[in-house]
Amino acid sequence: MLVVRAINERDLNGLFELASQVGTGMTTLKPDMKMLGDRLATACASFAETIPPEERDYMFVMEDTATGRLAGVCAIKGAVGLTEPFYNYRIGTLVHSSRELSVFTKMETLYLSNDLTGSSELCSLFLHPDYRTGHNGKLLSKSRFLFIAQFPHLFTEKIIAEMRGYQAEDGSSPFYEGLGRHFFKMDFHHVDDLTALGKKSFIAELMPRQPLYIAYLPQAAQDVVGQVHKSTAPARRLLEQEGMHYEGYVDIFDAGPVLQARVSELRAIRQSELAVIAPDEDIVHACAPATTEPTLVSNTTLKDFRMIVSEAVNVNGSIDLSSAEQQLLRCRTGDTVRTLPLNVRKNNA
Amino acid sequence: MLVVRAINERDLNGLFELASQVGTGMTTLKPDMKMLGDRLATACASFAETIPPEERDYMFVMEDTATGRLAGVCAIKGAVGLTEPFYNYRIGTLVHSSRELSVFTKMETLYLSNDLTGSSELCSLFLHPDYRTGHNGKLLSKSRFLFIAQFPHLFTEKIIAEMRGYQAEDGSSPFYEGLGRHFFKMDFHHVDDLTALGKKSFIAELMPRQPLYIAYLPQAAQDVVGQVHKSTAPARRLLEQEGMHYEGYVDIFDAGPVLQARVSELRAIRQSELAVIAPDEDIVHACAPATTEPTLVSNTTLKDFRMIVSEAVNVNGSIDLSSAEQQLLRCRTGDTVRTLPLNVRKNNA
Amino acid sequence: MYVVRPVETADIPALESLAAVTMPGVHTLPRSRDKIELAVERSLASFAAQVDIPSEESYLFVLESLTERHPAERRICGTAAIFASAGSNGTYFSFRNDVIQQVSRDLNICHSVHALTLCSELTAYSQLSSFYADPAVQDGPEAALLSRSRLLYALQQPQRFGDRFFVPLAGVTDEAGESPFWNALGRKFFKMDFLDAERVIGGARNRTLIVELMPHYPVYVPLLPGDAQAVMGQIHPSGELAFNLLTAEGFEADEYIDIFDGGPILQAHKHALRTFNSSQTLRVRTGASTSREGQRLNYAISNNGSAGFRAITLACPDLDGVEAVALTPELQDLLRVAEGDSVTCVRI
Amino acid sequence: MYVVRPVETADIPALESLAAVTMPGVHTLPRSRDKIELAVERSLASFAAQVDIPSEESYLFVLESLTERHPAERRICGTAAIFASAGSNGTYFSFRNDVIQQVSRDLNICHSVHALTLCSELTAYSQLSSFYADPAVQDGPEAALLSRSRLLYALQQPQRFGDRFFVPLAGVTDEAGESPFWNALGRKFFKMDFLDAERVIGGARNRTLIVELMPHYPVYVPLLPGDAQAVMGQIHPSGELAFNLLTAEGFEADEYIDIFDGGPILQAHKHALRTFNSSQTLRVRTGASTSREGQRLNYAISNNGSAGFRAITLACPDLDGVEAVALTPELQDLLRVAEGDSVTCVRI
Repeated sequence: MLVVRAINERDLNGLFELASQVGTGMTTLKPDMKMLGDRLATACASFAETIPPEERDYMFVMEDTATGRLAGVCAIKGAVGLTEPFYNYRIGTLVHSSRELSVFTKMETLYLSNDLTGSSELCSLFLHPDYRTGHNGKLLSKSRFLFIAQFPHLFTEKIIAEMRGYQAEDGSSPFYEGLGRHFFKMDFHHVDDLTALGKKSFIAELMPRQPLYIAYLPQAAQDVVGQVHKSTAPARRLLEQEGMHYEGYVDIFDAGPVLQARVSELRAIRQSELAVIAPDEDIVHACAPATTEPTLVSNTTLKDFRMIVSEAVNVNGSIDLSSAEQQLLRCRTGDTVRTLPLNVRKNNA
Repeated sequence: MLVVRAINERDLNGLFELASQVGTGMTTLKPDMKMLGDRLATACASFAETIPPEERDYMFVMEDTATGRLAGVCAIKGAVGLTEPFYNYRIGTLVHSSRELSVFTKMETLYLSNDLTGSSELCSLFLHPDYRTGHNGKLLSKSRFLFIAQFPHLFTEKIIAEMRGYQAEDGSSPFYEGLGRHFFKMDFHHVDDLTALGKKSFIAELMPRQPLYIAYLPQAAQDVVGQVHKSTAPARRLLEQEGMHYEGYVDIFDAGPVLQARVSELRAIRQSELAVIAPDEDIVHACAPATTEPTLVSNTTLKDFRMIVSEAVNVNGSIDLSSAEQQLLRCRTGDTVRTLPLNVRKNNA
Repeated sequence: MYVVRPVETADIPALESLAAVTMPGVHTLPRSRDKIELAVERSLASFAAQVDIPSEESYLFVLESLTERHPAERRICGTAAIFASAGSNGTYFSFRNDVIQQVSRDLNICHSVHALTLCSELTAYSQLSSFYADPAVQDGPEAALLSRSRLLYALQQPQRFGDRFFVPLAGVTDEAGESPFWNALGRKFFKMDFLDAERVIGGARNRTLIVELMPHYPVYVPLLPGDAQAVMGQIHPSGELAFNLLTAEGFEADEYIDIFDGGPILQAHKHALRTFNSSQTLRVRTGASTSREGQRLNYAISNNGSAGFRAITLACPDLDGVEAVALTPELQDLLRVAEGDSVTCVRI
Repeated sequence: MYVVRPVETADIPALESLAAVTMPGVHTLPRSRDKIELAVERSLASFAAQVDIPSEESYLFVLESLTERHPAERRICGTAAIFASAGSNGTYFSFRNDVIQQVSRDLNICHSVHALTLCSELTAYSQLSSFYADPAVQDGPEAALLSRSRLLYALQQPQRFGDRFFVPLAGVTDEAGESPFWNALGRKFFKMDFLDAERVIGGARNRTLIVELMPHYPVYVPLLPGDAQAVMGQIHPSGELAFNLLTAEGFEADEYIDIFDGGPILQAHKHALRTFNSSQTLRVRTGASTSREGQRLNYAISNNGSAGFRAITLACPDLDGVEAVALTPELQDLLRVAEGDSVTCVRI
């Protein structure tokens, strides 16, 4: 069975094995023992609350309890951009209008910004290919929202996620070719590697500072602004279902979109509910819906936060979890858990 | 009894009387027969759908059915900024950081923008002082959200409302004194009057084009960025309860905040429900909550849209409206209405 | 023999025939009779005006060829104008060619990026314009005389002009009148063809609609298409003579270009111009300077008087260090000077 | 008698005592023995270098007073330096003083707003600096000679310098070393006192941290507090002499100011400088030019040779139109020239 849980000191080797599977395109999860060790230490300190909230980096792993193998990883950073500048392009609108000539031109404009400084960030999501079935992807991605819903005070008002931008078949980025290359005079992948080394802010020294009309860019670059990499489309959809939106911020290199949300408007905040673990008595059973939806269930402990997908349902504040499930969550009857339907309810409007 | 309804051709005199009560500070509702007549004609054409959605201006009046007197008015514009530029300042963040000196400076910056071009706008809310009691203010303000919930396809993805900015006791605007005056060299109230004449965009020709650090402004100006006029605070709260947020856009003259929301995230869209008018049978009554909350109820007709506040409750898709209420809504038993609890439900998290 | 003098009403027919032969698409001379008349009237009024502060004056000069044997046979074979104050009634807009240094210490990268910034810095400069020289005189010193006579006049009448001068030269367009620079930039904001835009704006660079429509933020040159970059600061072939004469005078290109076609705008402080920093004031003595032996140099000579500006060319020995210049009675007549009067001389 | 010459190693102690008397807070001379030695070494190497493209060279000149009766009694009473290329190894940052025209047709409003834009335009200009003249010579032609000798050298060695020159002059600070301009601007980004900032940056204007910390968008001047606006482009009292000499030379203020203290940066194209556009090359003849009667004018005279740059002042009749300048054997010795050699002369 699979459980998503707070990472702990014993996970370093498993994390390294996982990182070795990641390949290119994910700058925050490289198979580098030193980097991973540092990050793990920060994550453990985060769950132990021994460092300030804005420095925290909550990492979660998905464990296959049958084998003890780590099947996936994901993380939430307490705040970005507080030690080195966090850059994005923000897309704005400028209108050029002359009544005399009856010309009205609405232009989209790129502003180099640090607007997202201080936001909490969802990042480092990776699911091992062997486990890409069933609800696993959803469990892993959405587990973070349940954590946020349980501990909203740990996060800033705004939560973001950077999505990998569009790339052509040959791995090149049309946006980079149309813009960044003129200022960096090096390959996209070289830039990407530098980013991986944490040098993103220094590269940004070379970016043009003044607002840019998107119309100046080649059509191929214009077309991919805010477009995700083909392989990232499912991840984007999952986040959008949870209430995150593309609000016009994109990556300065590949123009991949940043999804963002107010924490208070996340589906998990609005729809998750607490429940007490209780045996399945008749009355509860009777009131339960006929067809059940899979439910995300977590315990409510920061230090050893754990989540599963269950077929059990929260009925009027009670939930009947099997003893195996209780064990996965390190809970027992009478404990309080948090529940959230795994899938989005359709609005009745 | 009070009903909020789509304005119609016979309301011009009543509208003029209402506008005569408005006083200064509301640029879109002046007691000018020509201006009001033009606006009324546009509003009627909007409800009749004889002009394109982006040109529409849906005006609603609150009528005291006992006297036929108009007690209030409010409106929704289909789209702003499509005939002349719609300017705001957007507040962004720039980080200036030098590792060498260990200096990390986060600065707020004003960008002159037309970002909100094309948004739908809530505007022209005015309730006659005689009627400022009970639920009247809520009914009038929130009626627009119910209209949007019923006809979301008529609106753009983004809805905004400009709030009057902070003024000192003497009516001066600290923000204007700290910024605009240097570029306009005229009084705030003169600028305000020009705005009333629809000359806002031309005044904007004089605004500085380049991004401005807020730190350059005098402290008194910095302090009021995004702050509403004292008398506007209740209106702001109402809109915020409905899901609108201040997202960093402010007026270029007085720095009053713009509240905005995605239409899909408005409370009215998420929580309003349809119901069929049905007599109060025992079964319905039995399932109704013991204490009732006032409910906004509207008909579902664009051309003669009408809303009231009722004590009746939508129970499993049925609602028992009195015949007086049905008459106010121009409905009868078996018709479908839309309901929304007048007050915001607290989240159970 | 040639003389440069202020335009007169009698020149209007001659100007009209000149305008007929100038190239299409290049804004040098007014075309229609009406506009020519207007320009001549404005010039007459400007020369006649008492000026304290340069304003809307516009001075038009003509180059006249004189046949020594038949003094009545005169022909206008060139024009040149100078506006006292560019953008009067508003602002003269141009693109300033900024260089932005891009430096990254970590990556050890340092390079420069060009950017075009809409600016109003040339406002109130004096503006040279409408230079046209008949093909017959384009290779001789007369073309240089014509171009420079405006500055000689400015040297004598400093109160009529600014301390700085500029000259916009037509940029590159193709046979169809398309401008690659316009297509990459102005078209995106104006949504119309280059020639249409020039027509609606009347060739002006001081209109409010420029503020309304042109970009307010710098345009990074590397983002422009190659053909637009290639023509930035490049002159239309018809402007080559003017360009060469002006750079020889001391004007500098590179700093500003035209906002519409990207053509070069040459500019200089008057101190940097040879007419201002290398001219001499000499006394006139009667003599045939052309009879002497030895190397002869070409000079532009103008009167200094108020009796009507006149300028001629003179080939004579080096005037460096001399106190007087020898002029034949005919040339003295042309310049409206007499022995003992002072004249301004500068090498061509 | 005074002579300006390149600094020599033997001058180090004299420079040290000069440094001790210059005003605190004003960056003219290096202070410490170490830094003085470094500056002298760098100057010696620069004068000795074969230069094709101006780079990191820095030339330091001294004004030496000589007692005619006791030639051994020499005293250093001034310094002046010139850097070949400002911001070498990076970028020289300054604020450009832009004027933005604000026009509203509807409201019939047209006024101009000043804005300061961080720019790198002065990069690769040649930079004059380190001007200091002993109070004893401040009112005489020697101070002018000292300032100008750098340009005389540049005139002779154009390959060592740019075509444009600038001079930053210290801006206004109060007794406590506070700069109103810094307090309004730099402090908001650097979060430290003016003197601390100058200390950490070592007086430089070419450091990456300037890009990192200073504002990237123009600063609208009307938004600055009154005291900051009041000192923009104003000189520290200690810079008055240098300012007067430089503006007389043809340098212009107003276009650029210092990014830290708002002091003026004077700049000019060499063509606009009197040393370049009004100097004469004359032959030396032996004579006592000072013995003649009549009006005498002050000239700066420098040798043209490679035998070590020397420049002196000379009061003599107008040299306009003459072919030779009369110099006593003593002066010829000072200049290291002989009869028949050419020297460069320019009026002070």
